[in-house]
Amino acid sequence: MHLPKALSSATTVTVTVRAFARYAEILGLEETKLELAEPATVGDAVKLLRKSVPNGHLLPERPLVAVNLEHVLVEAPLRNGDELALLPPLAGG
Amino acid sequence: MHLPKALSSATTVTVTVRAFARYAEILGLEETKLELAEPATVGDAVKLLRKSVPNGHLLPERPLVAVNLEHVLVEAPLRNGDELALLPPLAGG
Amino acid sequence: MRFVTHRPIDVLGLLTTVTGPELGGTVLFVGSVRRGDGDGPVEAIEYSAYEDMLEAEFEKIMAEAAAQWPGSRVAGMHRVGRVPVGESSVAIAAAAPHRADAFAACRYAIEEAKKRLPVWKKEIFEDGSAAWREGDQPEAGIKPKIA
Amino acid sequence: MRFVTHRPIDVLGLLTTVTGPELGGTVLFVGSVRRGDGDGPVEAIEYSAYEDMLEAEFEKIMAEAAAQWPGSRVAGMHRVGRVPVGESSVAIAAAAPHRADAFAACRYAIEEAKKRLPVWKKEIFEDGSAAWREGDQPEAGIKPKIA
Repeated sequence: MHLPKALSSATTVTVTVRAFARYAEILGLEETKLELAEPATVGDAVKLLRKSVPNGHLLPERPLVAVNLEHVLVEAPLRNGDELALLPPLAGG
Repeated sequence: MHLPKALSSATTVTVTVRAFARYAEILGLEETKLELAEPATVGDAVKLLRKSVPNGHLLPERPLVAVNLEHVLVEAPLRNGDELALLPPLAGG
Repeated sequence: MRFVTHRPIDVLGLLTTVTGPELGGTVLFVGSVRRGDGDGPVEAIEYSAYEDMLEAEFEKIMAEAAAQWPGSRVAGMHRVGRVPVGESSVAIAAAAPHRADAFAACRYAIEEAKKRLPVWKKEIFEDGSAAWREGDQPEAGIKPKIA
Repeated sequence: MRFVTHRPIDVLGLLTTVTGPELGGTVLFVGSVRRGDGDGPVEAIEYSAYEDMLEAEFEKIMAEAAAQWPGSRVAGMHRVGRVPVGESSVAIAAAAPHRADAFAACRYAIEEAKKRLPVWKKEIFEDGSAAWREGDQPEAGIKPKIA
Protein backbone atom coordinates (compact mmCIF):
# COMPACT_ATOMS: atom_id res chain seq x y z
CA MET A 1 0.00 0.00 0.00
CA HIS A 2 1.39 3.43 -0.98
CA LEU A 3 0.12 6.59 0.65
CA PRO A 4 -0.20 9.85 -1.26
CA LYS A 5 2.70 12.26 -1.22
CA ALA A 6 2.59 14.78 1.58
CA LEU A 7 3.69 17.73 -0.44
CA SER A 8 4.74 18.22 -4.03
CA SER A 9 8.11 19.39 -2.81
CA ALA A 10 11.20 19.27 -4.98
CA THR A 11 13.18 17.21 -2.47
CA THR A 12 11.54 14.39 -0.55
CA VAL A 13 12.55 11.45 1.59
CA THR A 14 10.87 8.08 1.38
CA VAL A 15 10.75 5.96 4.49
CA THR A 16 9.32 2.57 5.32
CA VAL A 17 6.78 2.69 8.11
CA ARG A 18 6.12 -0.41 10.19
CA ALA A 19 3.30 -0.72 12.68
CA PHE A 20 3.05 -3.38 15.38
CA ALA A 21 0.48 -5.01 17.61
CA ARG A 22 -2.43 -2.69 18.41
CA TYR A 23 -1.15 0.05 16.10
CA ALA A 24 -1.11 -2.41 13.18
CA GLU A 25 -4.74 -3.23 14.02
CA ILE A 26 -5.72 0.46 14.24
CA LEU A 27 -4.09 1.39 10.94
CA GLY A 28 -5.02 -1.83 9.18
CA LEU A 29 -1.44 -2.17 7.93
CA GLU A 30 1.85 -3.60 9.04
CA GLU A 31 4.11 -1.87 6.58
CA THR A 32 3.87 1.02 4.12
CA LYS A 33 6.03 3.61 2.36
CA LEU A 34 5.71 7.28 3.19
CA GLU A 35 7.09 10.24 1.26
CA LEU A 36 7.85 13.43 3.15
CA ALA A 37 9.19 16.85 2.29
CA GLU A 38 12.74 17.43 3.43
CA PRO A 39 13.80 18.13 6.13
CA ALA A 40 11.49 15.61 7.86
CA THR A 41 11.25 14.37 11.42
CA VAL A 42 9.53 11.38 12.95
CA GLY A 43 6.91 13.81 14.22
CA ASP A 44 6.14 14.92 10.65
CA ALA A 45 5.60 11.30 9.63
CA VAL A 46 3.29 10.67 12.58
CA LYS A 47 1.30 13.83 11.77
CA LEU A 48 0.86 12.69 8.17
CA LEU A 49 -0.23 9.20 9.22
CA ARG A 50 -2.72 10.60 11.71
CA LYS A 51 -4.21 12.78 8.98
CA SER A 52 -4.13 10.53 5.93
CA VAL A 53 -4.70 6.96 7.06
CA PRO A 54 -8.18 5.75 8.07
CA ASN A 55 -8.30 5.66 11.90
CA GLY A 56 -4.89 7.36 11.92
CA HIS A 57 -6.19 9.86 14.47
CA LEU A 58 -6.32 6.99 16.96
CA LEU A 59 -2.52 6.98 17.06
CA PRO A 60 -1.10 9.10 19.86
CA GLU A 61 0.60 12.30 18.83
CA ARG A 62 3.81 11.14 20.44
CA PRO A 63 3.91 7.36 20.13
CA LEU A 64 6.97 5.30 21.01
CA VAL A 65 9.05 5.16 17.87
CA ALA A 66 12.20 3.56 16.55
CA VAL A 67 14.26 4.44 13.49
CA ASN A 68 16.47 1.75 12.01
CA LEU A 69 15.96 -0.48 15.08
CA GLU A 70 16.88 2.25 17.61
CA HIS A 71 14.57 3.92 20.08
CA VAL A 72 14.37 7.63 19.19
CA LEU A 73 12.28 10.63 20.20
CA VAL A 74 9.74 12.07 17.79
CA GLU A 75 12.07 15.00 17.15
CA ALA A 76 14.55 12.69 15.41
CA PRO A 77 15.21 13.43 11.71
CA LEU A 78 14.23 11.00 8.96
CA ARG A 79 16.52 10.25 6.04
CA ASN A 80 15.77 8.59 2.76
CA GLY A 81 15.44 4.84 3.18
CA ASP A 82 14.94 4.89 6.97
CA GLU A 83 12.72 2.32 8.63
CA LEU A 84 10.35 4.03 11.04
CA ALA A 85 8.55 1.77 13.51
CA LEU A 86 5.47 2.72 15.52
CA LEU A 87 5.59 0.90 18.84
CA PRO A 88 2.61 0.55 21.17
CA PRO A 89 3.56 0.76 24.87
CA LEU A 90 5.98 -2.14 25.43
CA ALA A 91 4.98 -5.14 27.46
CA GLY A 92 7.75 -7.69 27.15
CA GLY A 93 8.45 -10.62 29.42
CA MET B 1 35.62 -42.72 72.90
CA HIS B 2 34.58 -41.60 76.38
CA LEU B 3 36.35 -38.73 78.04
CA PRO B 4 36.93 -38.64 81.82
CA LYS B 5 34.37 -36.89 83.97
CA ALA B 6 34.98 -33.23 84.52
CA LEU B 7 34.16 -33.20 88.18
CA SER B 8 33.01 -35.81 90.64
CA SER B 9 29.85 -33.80 91.17
CA ALA B 10 26.69 -35.32 92.46
CA THR B 11 24.61 -34.07 89.49
CA THR B 12 26.00 -34.18 85.99
CA VAL B 13 24.79 -33.82 82.43
CA THR B 14 26.01 -36.00 79.62
CA VAL B 15 26.08 -34.53 76.13
CA THR B 16 27.13 -35.85 72.76
CA VAL B 17 29.87 -33.75 71.18
CA ARG B 18 30.27 -33.75 67.41
CA ALA B 19 33.19 -32.18 65.61
CA PHE B 20 33.30 -31.38 61.91
CA ALA B 21 35.81 -30.71 59.15
CA ARG B 22 39.05 -29.18 60.48
CA TYR B 23 37.95 -29.50 64.11
CA ALA B 24 37.39 -33.22 63.60
CA GLU B 25 40.94 -33.44 62.25
CA ILE B 26 42.39 -31.43 65.16
CA LEU B 27 40.66 -33.48 67.82
CA GLY B 28 41.04 -36.78 66.01
CA LEU B 29 37.37 -37.54 66.66
CA GLU B 30 33.99 -36.95 65.08
CA GLU B 31 31.81 -37.81 68.04
CA THR B 32 32.24 -38.36 71.76
CA LYS B 33 30.32 -38.17 75.02
CA LEU B 34 31.14 -35.58 77.62
CA GLU B 35 30.02 -35.45 81.24
CA LEU B 36 29.79 -32.07 82.91
CA ALA B 37 28.83 -30.80 86.36
CA GLU B 38 25.49 -29.06 86.47
CA PRO B 39 24.74 -26.31 85.65
CA ALA B 40 26.80 -26.50 82.46
CA THR B 41 27.15 -24.22 79.46
CA VAL B 42 28.58 -24.73 76.00
CA GLY B 43 31.58 -22.72 77.16
CA ASP B 44 32.21 -25.22 79.98
CA ALA B 45 32.22 -28.06 77.47
CA VAL B 46 34.64 -26.23 75.19
CA LYS B 47 36.92 -25.49 78.13
CA LEU B 48 36.97 -29.14 79.12
CA LEU B 49 37.69 -30.27 75.55
CA ARG B 50 40.51 -27.75 75.21
CA LYS B 51 42.06 -29.11 78.43
CA SER B 52 41.48 -32.81 78.22
CA VAL B 53 41.66 -33.84 74.55
CA PRO B 54 45.03 -34.09 72.77
CA ASN B 55 45.41 -30.95 70.60
CA GLY B 56 42.26 -29.60 72.24
CA HIS B 57 44.06 -26.29 72.87
CA LEU B 58 44.00 -25.74 69.09
CA LEU B 59 40.24 -25.18 69.29
CA PRO B 60 39.31 -21.52 69.64
CA GLU B 61 37.96 -20.45 73.02
CA ARG B 62 34.73 -19.33 71.36
CA PRO B 63 34.14 -21.59 68.38
CA LEU B 64 30.94 -21.56 66.38
CA VAL B 65 28.62 -23.99 68.11
CA ALA B 66 25.21 -25.54 67.71
CA VAL B 67 23.07 -27.35 70.23
CA ASN B 68 20.43 -29.75 68.94
CA LEU B 69 20.87 -28.42 65.37
CA GLU B 70 20.50 -24.75 66.35
CA HIS B 71 23.16 -22.09 66.27
CA VAL B 72 23.77 -20.88 69.83
CA LEU B 73 26.28 -18.70 71.63
CA VAL B 74 28.82 -20.29 73.98
CA GLU B 75 26.84 -18.96 76.95
CA ALA B 76 23.97 -21.33 76.12
CA PRO B 77 23.14 -23.95 78.80
CA LEU B 78 23.61 -27.67 78.17
CA ARG B 79 21.04 -30.21 79.28
CA ASN B 80 21.32 -33.95 79.63
CA GLY B 81 21.21 -35.63 76.21
CA ASP B 82 21.99 -32.50 74.19
CA GLU B 83 23.97 -32.77 70.99
CA LEU B 84 26.71 -30.13 70.95
CA ALA B 85 28.38 -29.49 67.60
CA LEU B 86 31.69 -27.71 67.10
CA LEU B 87 31.59 -25.89 63.78
CA PRO B 88 34.66 -24.50 62.03
CA PRO B 89 34.01 -21.17 60.25
CA LEU B 90 31.29 -21.93 57.69
CA ALA B 91 32.06 -21.96 54.01
CA GLY B 92 28.98 -23.21 52.22
CA GLY B 93 28.10 -22.77 48.59
CA MET C 1 22.59 -17.40 19.93
CA ARG C 2 19.41 -15.70 18.79
CA PHE C 3 17.37 -14.02 21.51
CA VAL C 4 14.01 -14.61 19.84
CA THR C 5 12.59 -18.09 19.79
CA HIS C 6 9.28 -19.43 18.56
CA ARG C 7 9.58 -22.55 20.70
CA PRO C 8 9.67 -23.35 24.42
CA ILE C 9 12.74 -21.85 26.09
CA ASP C 10 15.57 -24.28 26.82
CA VAL C 11 16.59 -23.01 30.24
CA LEU C 12 19.44 -25.47 30.76
CA GLY C 13 20.88 -24.63 27.36
CA LEU C 14 20.73 -20.96 28.26
CA LEU C 15 22.56 -21.56 31.55
CA THR C 16 25.24 -23.46 29.66
CA THR C 17 25.96 -20.51 27.39
CA VAL C 18 26.98 -18.28 30.31
CA THR C 19 28.71 -20.57 32.81
CA GLY C 20 32.44 -21.21 32.83
CA PRO C 21 35.16 -22.50 35.18
CA GLU C 22 36.03 -18.96 36.36
CA LEU C 23 32.43 -17.88 36.96
CA GLY C 24 31.33 -19.01 40.39
CA GLY C 25 27.85 -17.49 40.45
CA THR C 26 25.05 -17.82 37.95
CA VAL C 27 21.65 -16.18 38.27
CA LEU C 28 18.73 -17.04 36.05
CA PHE C 29 15.48 -15.14 35.77
CA VAL C 30 12.49 -16.86 34.18
CA GLY C 31 9.27 -15.01 33.49
CA SER C 32 6.18 -17.13 33.02
CA VAL C 33 2.61 -16.55 31.97
CA ARG C 34 0.35 -16.28 35.02
CA ARG C 35 -3.26 -17.34 35.11
CA GLY C 36 -4.11 -14.20 37.04
CA ASP C 37 -2.28 -11.76 34.78
CA GLY C 38 -5.42 -10.34 33.22
CA ASP C 39 -8.90 -9.19 34.08
CA GLY C 40 -10.12 -12.76 33.85
CA PRO C 41 -8.47 -16.17 33.97
CA VAL C 42 -5.80 -16.20 31.28
CA GLU C 43 -5.28 -19.29 29.17
CA ALA C 44 -2.30 -18.06 27.18
CA ILE C 45 -0.52 -14.95 26.03
CA GLU C 46 0.16 -14.34 22.38
CA TYR C 47 3.49 -12.48 22.10
CA SER C 48 4.34 -10.48 19.02
CA ALA C 49 7.59 -8.63 18.42
CA TYR C 50 9.58 -6.41 16.13
CA GLU C 51 12.08 -9.22 15.86
CA ASP C 52 15.06 -7.48 14.23
CA MET C 53 14.90 -4.69 16.77
CA LEU C 54 14.44 -7.17 19.61
CA GLU C 55 17.73 -8.82 18.67
CA ALA C 56 19.52 -5.49 18.29
CA GLU C 57 18.19 -4.07 21.55
CA PHE C 58 19.03 -7.17 23.56
CA GLU C 59 22.58 -7.13 22.14
CA LYS C 60 22.88 -3.60 23.50
CA ILE C 61 21.57 -4.62 26.91
CA MET C 62 24.09 -7.48 27.06
CA ALA C 63 26.92 -5.10 26.13
CA GLU C 64 25.83 -2.60 28.78
CA ALA C 65 25.81 -5.35 31.42
CA ALA C 66 29.24 -6.62 30.37
CA ALA C 67 30.60 -3.08 30.64
CA GLN C 68 29.09 -2.47 34.08
CA TRP C 69 30.08 -5.83 35.57
CA PRO C 70 33.40 -6.77 33.96
CA GLY C 71 33.91 -10.49 33.66
CA SER C 72 30.19 -11.17 33.63
CA ARG C 73 28.38 -12.96 30.83
CA VAL C 74 24.71 -12.43 30.04
CA ALA C 75 22.44 -14.30 27.66
CA GLY C 76 18.70 -14.43 27.19
CA MET C 77 15.79 -15.72 25.21
CA HIS C 78 12.33 -14.31 24.53
CA ARG C 79 9.62 -16.52 23.19
CA VAL C 80 7.11 -15.13 20.70
CA GLY C 81 3.84 -16.65 19.59
CA ARG C 82 1.30 -18.31 21.84
CA VAL C 83 2.64 -19.15 25.31
CA PRO C 84 0.25 -21.13 27.55
CA VAL C 85 -0.19 -20.38 31.27
CA GLY C 86 2.74 -21.69 33.30
CA GLU C 87 5.19 -21.69 30.41
CA SER C 88 8.10 -19.28 30.17
CA SER C 89 8.07 -16.24 27.94
CA VAL C 90 11.46 -14.80 28.80
CA ALA C 91 14.65 -16.00 30.44
CA ILE C 92 17.85 -14.14 31.28
CA ALA C 93 20.99 -15.82 32.60
CA ALA C 94 23.99 -13.97 34.02
CA ALA C 95 27.23 -15.48 35.28
CA ALA C 96 30.03 -13.69 37.07
CA PRO C 97 33.05 -14.57 39.20
CA HIS C 98 31.05 -13.61 42.31
CA ARG C 99 27.38 -13.83 43.06
CA ALA C 100 26.65 -10.17 43.78
CA ASP C 101 27.64 -9.27 40.23
CA ALA C 102 25.64 -12.14 38.76
CA PHE C 103 22.52 -10.94 40.62
CA ALA C 104 23.10 -7.32 39.58
CA ALA C 105 23.74 -8.13 35.91
CA CYS C 106 20.70 -10.41 35.67
CA ARG C 107 18.46 -7.86 37.35
CA TYR C 108 19.75 -5.06 35.14
CA ALA C 109 19.14 -7.10 31.98
CA ILE C 110 15.57 -8.07 32.83
CA GLU C 111 14.62 -4.56 33.98
CA GLU C 112 16.01 -3.02 30.79
CA ALA C 113 14.43 -5.76 28.71
CA LYS C 114 11.01 -4.97 30.20
CA LYS C 115 11.47 -1.29 29.45
CA ARG C 116 13.08 -1.40 26.03
CA LEU C 117 12.27 -4.56 24.10
CA PRO C 118 9.68 -4.20 21.33
CA VAL C 119 7.38 -7.00 22.43
CA TRP C 120 3.62 -6.95 22.86
CA LYS C 121 1.19 -9.26 24.55
CA LYS C 122 -2.34 -10.21 23.70
CA GLU C 123 -4.05 -12.03 26.53
CA ILE C 124 -6.18 -14.97 25.51
CA PHE C 125 -8.80 -15.58 28.21
CA GLU C 126 -10.34 -18.90 29.11
CA ASP C 127 -13.67 -17.71 27.66
CA GLY C 128 -12.03 -17.26 24.27
CA SER C 129 -11.92 -13.46 24.29
CA ALA C 130 -8.68 -11.57 23.90
CA ALA C 131 -7.21 -8.18 24.84
CA TRP C 132 -3.98 -6.32 24.31
CA ARG C 133 -2.05 -5.82 27.50
CA GLU C 134 0.26 -2.87 27.29
CA GLY C 135 2.90 -1.39 29.52
CA ASP C 136 2.65 2.09 30.92
CA GLN C 137 5.44 4.00 29.21
CA PRO C 138 4.69 7.66 28.85
CA GLU C 139 3.81 8.57 25.31
CA ALA C 140 6.80 10.90 25.26
CA GLY C 141 8.85 7.84 24.39
CA ILE C 142 11.97 6.10 25.53
CA LYS C 143 15.05 8.24 25.79
CA PRO C 144 17.61 6.64 23.50
CA LYS C 145 20.60 5.16 25.36
CA ILE C 146 23.99 6.36 24.20
CA ALA C 147 26.03 3.21 23.58
CA MET D 1 12.53 -32.51 49.04
CA ARG D 2 15.82 -32.96 50.85
CA PHE D 3 18.24 -30.06 50.65
CA VAL D 4 21.37 -32.19 50.82
CA THR D 5 22.33 -34.27 47.85
CA HIS D 6 25.36 -36.43 47.16
CA ARG D 7 24.81 -36.26 43.42
CA PRO D 8 24.90 -33.55 40.74
CA ILE D 9 22.17 -30.97 41.30
CA ASP D 10 19.12 -31.27 39.05
CA VAL D 11 18.51 -27.60 38.33
CA LEU D 12 15.41 -28.12 36.19
CA GLY D 13 13.86 -30.34 38.84
CA LEU D 14 14.53 -27.65 41.42
CA LEU D 15 12.88 -24.98 39.27
CA THR D 16 9.85 -27.23 38.87
CA THR D 17 9.36 -27.47 42.63
CA VAL D 18 8.83 -23.71 42.98
CA THR D 19 7.00 -22.61 39.84
CA GLY D 20 3.25 -22.45 39.54
CA PRO D 21 0.55 -20.81 37.41
CA GLU D 22 0.25 -17.85 39.80
CA LEU D 23 3.97 -17.21 40.12
CA GLY D 24 5.14 -15.08 37.23
CA GLY D 25 8.78 -14.67 38.22
CA THR D 26 11.33 -17.30 39.11
CA VAL D 27 14.93 -16.60 40.07
CA LEU D 28 17.56 -19.29 40.33
CA PHE D 29 20.99 -18.95 41.85
CA VAL D 30 23.61 -21.56 41.07
CA GLY D 31 27.00 -21.56 42.78
CA SER D 32 29.74 -23.50 41.04
CA VAL D 33 33.27 -24.54 41.86
CA ARG D 34 35.77 -22.14 40.26
CA ARG D 35 39.21 -23.11 39.08
CA GLY D 36 40.60 -19.92 40.61
CA ASP D 37 38.94 -20.30 43.99
CA GLY D 38 42.11 -21.23 45.87
CA ASP D 39 45.78 -20.36 46.11
CA GLY D 40 46.49 -22.62 43.13
CA PRO D 41 44.42 -24.12 40.34
CA VAL D 42 41.58 -26.04 41.94
CA GLU D 43 40.52 -29.39 40.54
CA ALA D 44 37.59 -30.00 42.86
CA ILE D 45 36.15 -29.08 46.21
CA GLU D 46 35.29 -31.72 48.75
CA TYR D 47 32.22 -30.54 50.68
CA SER D 48 31.40 -31.94 54.08
CA ALA D 49 28.38 -31.05 56.17
CA TYR D 50 26.51 -31.54 59.40
CA GLU D 51 23.67 -32.92 57.37
CA ASP D 52 20.83 -32.98 59.89
CA MET D 53 21.51 -29.39 60.86
CA LEU D 54 21.87 -28.39 57.22
CA GLU D 55 18.34 -29.63 56.57
CA ALA D 56 16.95 -27.95 59.69
CA GLU D 57 18.68 -24.63 59.02
CA PHE D 58 17.62 -24.50 55.38
CA GLU D 59 14.03 -25.20 56.44
CA LYS D 60 14.26 -22.15 58.67
CA ILE D 61 15.66 -20.00 55.88
CA MET D 62 12.81 -21.08 53.57
CA ALA D 63 10.26 -20.23 56.27
CA GLU D 64 11.84 -16.82 56.86
CA ALA D 65 11.71 -16.07 53.12
CA ALA D 66 8.07 -17.17 52.87
CA ALA D 67 7.21 -14.88 55.78
CA GLN D 68 9.01 -11.86 54.33
CA TRP D 69 7.71 -12.28 50.77
CA PRO D 70 4.21 -13.70 51.10
CA GLY D 71 3.21 -15.86 48.19
CA SER D 72 6.80 -16.73 47.37
CA ARG D 73 8.17 -20.26 47.26
CA VAL D 74 11.80 -21.11 47.88
CA ALA D 75 13.65 -24.39 47.43
CA GLY D 76 17.29 -25.33 47.34
CA MET D 77 19.87 -28.06 47.11
CA HIS D 78 23.41 -28.33 48.42
CA ARG D 79 25.73 -30.98 47.11
CA VAL D 80 28.19 -32.65 49.46
CA GLY D 81 31.16 -34.81 48.59
CA ARG D 82 33.63 -34.15 45.78
CA VAL D 83 32.44 -31.49 43.30
CA PRO D 84 34.72 -30.99 40.24
CA VAL D 85 35.51 -27.53 38.83
CA GLY D 86 32.60 -26.14 36.82
CA GLU D 87 29.96 -28.24 38.57
CA SER D 88 27.38 -26.79 40.92
CA SER D 89 27.63 -27.04 44.68
CA VAL D 90 24.53 -25.12 45.64
CA ALA D 91 21.33 -23.95 43.96
CA ILE D 92 18.46 -21.86 45.29
CA ALA D 93 15.23 -21.25 43.39
CA ALA D 94 12.60 -18.67 44.37
CA ALA D 95 9.30 -18.02 42.66
CA ALA D 96 6.87 -15.20 43.39
CA PRO D 97 3.92 -13.50 41.73
CA HIS D 98 6.25 -10.64 40.69
CA ARG D 99 9.91 -10.61 39.85
CA ALA D 100 11.14 -8.14 42.47
CA ASP D 101 10.04 -10.52 45.21
CA ALA D 102 11.55 -13.52 43.46
CA PHE D 103 14.92 -11.74 43.24
CA ALA D 104 14.72 -10.62 46.87
CA ALA D 105 13.73 -14.04 48.23
CA CYS D 106 16.43 -15.84 46.24
CA ARG D 107 19.08 -13.36 47.31
CA TYR D 108 17.99 -13.58 50.93
CA ALA D 109 18.12 -17.37 50.90
CA ILE D 110 21.60 -17.64 49.39
CA GLU D 111 23.06 -14.94 51.64
CA GLU D 112 21.63 -16.61 54.73
CA ALA D 113 22.73 -20.02 53.46
CA LYS D 114 26.31 -18.80 53.08
CA LYS D 115 26.26 -17.40 56.61
CA ARG D 116 24.40 -20.12 58.46
CA LEU D 117 24.65 -23.53 56.80
CA PRO D 118 27.06 -25.97 58.45
CA VAL D 119 29.08 -26.84 55.35
CA TRP D 120 32.84 -26.93 54.89
CA LYS D 121 35.09 -27.08 51.88
CA LYS D 122 38.40 -28.74 51.31
CA GLU D 123 40.05 -27.56 48.12
CA ILE D 124 41.72 -30.26 46.07
CA PHE D 125 44.42 -28.67 43.93
CA GLU D 126 45.59 -29.88 40.56
CA ASP D 127 48.93 -30.92 42.10
CA GLY D 128 47.11 -33.31 44.43
CA SER D 129 47.49 -31.25 47.61
CA ALA D 130 44.49 -30.12 49.64
CA ALA D 131 43.56 -27.35 52.06
CA TRP D 132 40.55 -26.38 54.13
CA ARG D 133 38.96 -23.18 52.96
CA GLU D 134 37.02 -21.50 55.70
CA GLY D 135 34.74 -18.52 55.90
CA ASP D 136 35.54 -15.53 58.04
CA GLN D 137 32.87 -15.57 60.72
CA PRO D 138 34.04 -14.01 63.96
CA GLU D 139 34.77 -16.59 66.58
CA ALA D 140 32.11 -15.01 68.73
CA GLY D 141 29.61 -17.09 66.81
CA ILE D 142 26.38 -16.71 64.94
CA LYS D 143 23.62 -14.96 66.80
CA PRO D 144 20.69 -17.39 66.87
CA LYS D 145 17.69 -16.22 64.84
CA ILE D 146 14.39 -16.06 66.65
CA ALA D 147 11.97 -18.03 64.50
